[in-house]
Amino acid sequence: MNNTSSHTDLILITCTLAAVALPLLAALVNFCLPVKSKAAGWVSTLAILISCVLAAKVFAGVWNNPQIHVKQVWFTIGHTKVYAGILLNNLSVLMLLLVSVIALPVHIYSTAYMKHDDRYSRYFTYLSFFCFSMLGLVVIDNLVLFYAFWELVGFSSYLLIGFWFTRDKAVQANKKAFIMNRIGDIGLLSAIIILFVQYRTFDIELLFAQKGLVVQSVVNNGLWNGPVGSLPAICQYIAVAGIVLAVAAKSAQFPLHTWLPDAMEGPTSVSALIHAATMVAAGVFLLGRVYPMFTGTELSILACIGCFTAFMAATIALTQNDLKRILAYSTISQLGYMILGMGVGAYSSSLFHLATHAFFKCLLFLVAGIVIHQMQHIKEDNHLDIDPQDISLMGGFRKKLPLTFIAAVIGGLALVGLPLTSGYLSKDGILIQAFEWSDGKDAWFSIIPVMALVTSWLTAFYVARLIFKVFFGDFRLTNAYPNLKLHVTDGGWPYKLPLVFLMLCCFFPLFSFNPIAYEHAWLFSGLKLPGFVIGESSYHLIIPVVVNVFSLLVIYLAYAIYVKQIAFSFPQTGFFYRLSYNQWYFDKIYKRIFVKPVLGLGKFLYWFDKNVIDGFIHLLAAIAGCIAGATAWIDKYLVDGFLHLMASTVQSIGNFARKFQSGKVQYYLFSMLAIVLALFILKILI
Amino acid sequence: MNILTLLIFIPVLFGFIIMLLPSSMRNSFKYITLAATLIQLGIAIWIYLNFKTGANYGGINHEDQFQFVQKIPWIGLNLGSLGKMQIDYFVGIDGISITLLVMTSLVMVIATLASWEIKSNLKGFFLLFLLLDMAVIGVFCALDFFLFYMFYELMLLPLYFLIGMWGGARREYAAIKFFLYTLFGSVFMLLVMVGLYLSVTDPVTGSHTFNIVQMMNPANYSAGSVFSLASHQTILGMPARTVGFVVLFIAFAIKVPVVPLHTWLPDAHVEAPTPVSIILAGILLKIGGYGIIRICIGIFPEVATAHAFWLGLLGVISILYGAFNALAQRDLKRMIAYSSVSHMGFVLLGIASQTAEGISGAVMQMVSHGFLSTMLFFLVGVIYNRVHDRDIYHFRGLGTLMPKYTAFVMIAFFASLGLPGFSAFVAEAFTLAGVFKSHTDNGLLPYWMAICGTVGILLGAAYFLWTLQRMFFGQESLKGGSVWKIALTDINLREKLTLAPLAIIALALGIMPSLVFDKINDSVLTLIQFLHLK
Amino acid sequence: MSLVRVLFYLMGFIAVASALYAASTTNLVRSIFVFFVTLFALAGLYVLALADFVAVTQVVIYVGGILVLILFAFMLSGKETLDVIQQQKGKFFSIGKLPAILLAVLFFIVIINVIFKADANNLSWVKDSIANNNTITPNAVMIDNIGVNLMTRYLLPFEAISVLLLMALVGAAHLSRKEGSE
Amino acid sequence: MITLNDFLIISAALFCIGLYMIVSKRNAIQILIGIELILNAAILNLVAFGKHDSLNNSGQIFALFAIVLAAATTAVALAIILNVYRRYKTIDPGKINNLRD
Repeated sequence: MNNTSSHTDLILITCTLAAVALPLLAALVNFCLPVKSKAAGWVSTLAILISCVLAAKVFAGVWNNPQIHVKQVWFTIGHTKVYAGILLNNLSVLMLLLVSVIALPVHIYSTAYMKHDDRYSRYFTYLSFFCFSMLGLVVIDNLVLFYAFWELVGFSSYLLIGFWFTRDKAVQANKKAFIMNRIGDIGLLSAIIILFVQYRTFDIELLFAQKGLVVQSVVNNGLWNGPVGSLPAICQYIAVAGIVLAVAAKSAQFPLHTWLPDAMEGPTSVSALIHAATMVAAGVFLLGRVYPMFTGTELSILACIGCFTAFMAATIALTQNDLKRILAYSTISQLGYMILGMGVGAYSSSLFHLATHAFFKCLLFLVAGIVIHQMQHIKEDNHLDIDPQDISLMGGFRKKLPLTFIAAVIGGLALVGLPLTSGYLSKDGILIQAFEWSDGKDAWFSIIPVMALVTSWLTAFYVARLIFKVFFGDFRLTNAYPNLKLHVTDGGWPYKLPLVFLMLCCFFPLFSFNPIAYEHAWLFSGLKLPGFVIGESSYHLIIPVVVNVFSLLVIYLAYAIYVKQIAFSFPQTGFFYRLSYNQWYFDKIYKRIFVKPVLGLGKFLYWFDKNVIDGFIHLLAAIAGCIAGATAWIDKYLVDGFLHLMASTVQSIGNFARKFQSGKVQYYLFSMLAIVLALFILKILI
Repeated sequence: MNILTLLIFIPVLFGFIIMLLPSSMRNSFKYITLAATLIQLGIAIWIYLNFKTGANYGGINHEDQFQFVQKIPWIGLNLGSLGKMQIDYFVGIDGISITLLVMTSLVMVIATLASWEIKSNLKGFFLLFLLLDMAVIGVFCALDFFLFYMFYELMLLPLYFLIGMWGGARREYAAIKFFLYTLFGSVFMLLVMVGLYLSVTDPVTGSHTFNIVQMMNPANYSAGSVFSLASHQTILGMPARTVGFVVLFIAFAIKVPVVPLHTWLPDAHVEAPTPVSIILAGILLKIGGYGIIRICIGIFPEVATAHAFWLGLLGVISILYGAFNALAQRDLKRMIAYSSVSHMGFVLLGIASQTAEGISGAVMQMVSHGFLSTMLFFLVGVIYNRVHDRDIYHFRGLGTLMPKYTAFVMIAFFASLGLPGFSAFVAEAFTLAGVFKSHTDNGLLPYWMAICGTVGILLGAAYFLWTLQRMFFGQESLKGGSVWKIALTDINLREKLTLAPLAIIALALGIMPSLVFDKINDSVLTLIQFLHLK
Repeated sequence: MSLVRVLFYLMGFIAVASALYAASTTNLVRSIFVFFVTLFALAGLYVLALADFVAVTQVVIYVGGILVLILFAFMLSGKETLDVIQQQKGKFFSIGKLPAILLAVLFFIVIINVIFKADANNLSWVKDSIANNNTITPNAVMIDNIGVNLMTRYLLPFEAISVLLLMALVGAAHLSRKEGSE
Repeated sequence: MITLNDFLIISAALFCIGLYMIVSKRNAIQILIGIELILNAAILNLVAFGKHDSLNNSGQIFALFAIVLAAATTAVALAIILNVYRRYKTIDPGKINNLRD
């Protein structure tokens, strides 16, 4: 405990810890339950409910109050002490509340949605584990643990995307998601390491506070001088790039966005919670945490990335036929807005949009879940071979699913950003501030806000297209199969309750009493950076009008095309259509540029290993073998040969002498005499 | 009775019991071995709990700071004019050894449990196994170079036979390759050892000594001797101390293994029976890392500092090269073997950085990899036992067939690829932090090495996830059809009991890294101080 | 040429010729009996060398003792021996005997060579004895002298020989007894 | 006058004949005869030289000794031959080759 922690602080801290730990506890309990146990759903839901309440209490205690920061030594490595602690400020308590509040309806919804699954309790294990990771992520106070939760979030997302692991597409998707996230993780890890080396601490507050270490350091003469030490300036750029990479991976920004549409292979409730509302927003949250790292050019780059992603994803969403894919690209697009907001300095608007987006996107996904569920029923009841997510087969659900329809409309309007909805408040804020930002800059910086503007109209179009195709007109499947048995309903209260709750959260009163001006939203003002001044330009009036008028026009256009069937249709063979329909070919390009070369490199290196390194060893062995052979030959025929010669000489002498050793006395005598005689003769002759 | 001596020789004691028992009681051998390893584990834990920490227990180059020391003269020959030959039985531990010691004892228990599958020639197997056990523990405890070398060589022999007799189809090839590789290293090590012996004199007795701790003190080198710091002797035109360092480094690098001296590893792993694979990956590789820290760096610190860049480069190459190779494998065991190469690259990289974070991370990585590779190889053994096939392409959808097994595989894989919460994450992250820090702290390694290391982490995710997807997920489809389906039963109680402690330890070390860091910290700091005194 | 000289040549011829015959024949019995002749001829040569006592002893011991002993042994060794011996065939000059003949001839040449080189007649002590009149004359009776010398000057060898004889006697008796008769 | 050389030549001839017999004969008894011949050749020499020693009669006396010894030798040798015959059923020394390596 570093500072004077009063009694209330202690309570808040305990509440926070409990809020974070309860889902983990639920996950552990569920892990021990039988696979099909229906109790699991209630365990998890109860846990998240309590978390939610505790989070609300913490929120109430901390919001707009001084931040609370406690930490304790986790372990010591060398002279460095690594701490673990909790940092509660406006941003973290907002996220804490947001995550638990979004998670609660999703949990309730899931109890019904996953009812018939074989691995019911596993689902809730994973879901609770995700909630734990996400809640931990938002309250943690140091970068090491932040990274840990950051990856745990990705891990639980991996588990949930691949929840139906017998589907090949699902496991491909979760692998892709994890690896792409890993790329971002590496960036984050590099950034953390660089920050650690530069400042010798992992503490987020010390690093990124108003007068934190990061703010105090300056780039000078190619050196990045901080209060503790200095590194080459390139390190700062690497750190920033690493964070951008991490954000791009987690929040599905260009160029690492391609995992998110694939991640839709997971259960829809998961998509609602993780891939629309919370986890993908973690990237934006990270940006919020480390915002002081970014200055000038870096922010512009961020804005470019966000803007481009928003635009690209919106264009792709125009032509997709998969219900969830449209929503996924819409999510990418909206996340692009948030990044754009961060880039243009609309820090609080960006986080505001994060919060509002969480509600309406979650709502839309839950709607999609219901629709898909019904389509699935139709498919199973009638033994059809169809894709239950294909919107070109749907239609006319307005009558059959009235509550769902209303929810979809409200969610859609919020997404488009029409007045009275929460989306209007946050999105227009970003747009207005983007225009303000580009004002003082070069002319072509204004491309960014203009593109953002265009994107918002595109958004209006695809949302309208989605709603019109799904809920208006006739049920198109009956055209192909006239004798369908249909039992389509909104479902029981576990479906309806979350929808209603989220619907209510999509309206302005939750965030602001003034439905028109975003500046007055309490959430916006609570997150304002110090020294932030709200501009007083004419944009505040022009932008909302332009955006909304055109949006309405676009919606009408969609209505004309899809409901009235006015003979106007896109050229489906055009370049732009194909580009959009094929999602700008990113997957193919990545596969060709990255995946194949990496695998190829792997194969090559294995070949290298087997043939060159091992080959070298074998060559050495062969050379040694040859030398050995040669020496063996020499040994056998020369050295040994010589020895054998000696030996055989001795042997033949021996054999010769042996003849005298015949055992015959006379022979011995003869030999003796012969020698004596020889001596005599010798004596005489000499 | 010194507790370390007891720890070292307990396996031999039980080995004698097995030796004396008739072969008809062969079913009891595994229980005897298990008892031996369990007792050993108990002692190791006792030592761990009684291990004192603090600045006065740093060890490394302070002989009086080692703990549980036993030093008795062993071989003392008066060689007349050549002086007195002094070889001590000198064992003791400091922070670097203690964690590895506990890890080794535990891995040995696991390896024993994995030996249940061994069916032939049990007596020989368990005798060799216990001999090996003694040798590896001895290596971690020995502080006399001669004793160290003896244990080091003693390890080789049982391993050779264990691979060569109980191994797979190409076991002779693998065993010979392993044997030659390691022998190649140790033969040269012997030369350096003798050179060091002739250079170093014990200040107390005045005779030459093999004492490793005294070899670290430059004052103990007699003037004009081969490895004397002051005399700048040369061997073949190169500074003698550099040659000595390189030779010792090669000997240990083969064990680690460092690319390009690694090719024995995949072959040895693939052919070895599961318990031997576990020991190989879990313990043997650590001896390489331990040797580099204790002996290479300890005795030749200034050379290590001067050539840190090359050490780091080799580490980086190992990380990336191993990872890419793992990506191209279709044999599960071979894939894991290459992943070991990659993971052990972090150890070398961390050591090369010569920062507290780097070396702590390296030791942590050794401990963590000890547990994780044990787990991985055990898991491979499970599936291999059931169907005698390990080809990744021959399996599909095991998740439905063997859910518990898949759960453990996922734990092991994710822990290995550095998921936070598991030990490997802390190890790798801090190794990289140390590497990055080294440029500012001591200027040894450039920044890009840390970045390359992170790419290794990414590739680790790629090959593990790919395997997971290919083998365990998707629709069930096996090469062996229904025969395999019957054979592939989920893991039994013994296997669960084996795997669960490993998983729990990996988790515990990830959540409470202080279990390791607290014990090693003083030694690491002493080592850093020692390195930078030069 | 004096009669003595004739006798000497005669005796010498008989001795050598009979010895040659004994050597060449394969018939053992003939060999033994021809050996008699050699011994007698030698005895004659001894007489011509003015050693009549030795000649007598030669006849008594050799002819009377040794030869009888040989014959005894020959006969005692049973009929089989005889058969075996009788069957032995061989020519005087067979290729198998060539080395032995060569050896003997060479030895003979060597000895003759030595004899002529030594020139025994001109040895210093022989000359001295001729000069001192120490040479035995044909008329002198040496038996007394021999007897006195045996009992005085050569007493020790004499006794030694007697003991040796006894030992040989006992030894021969021991050796020739039938085994298992104890 | 008969010179010493005459005796010596005869004795040499006898010696050589004895030698020949010892080496070449396939019968132990004939070998014995050869030995006797050699002995006699020696005795002849003794006697011949003894002529020049009337005082001590050393030559003659040693000739006597030699004769006696020859008798003893013969006796023992014959006993051995008998034994050999009993054991090996042959007196051909060529066939008694137990000493062979």
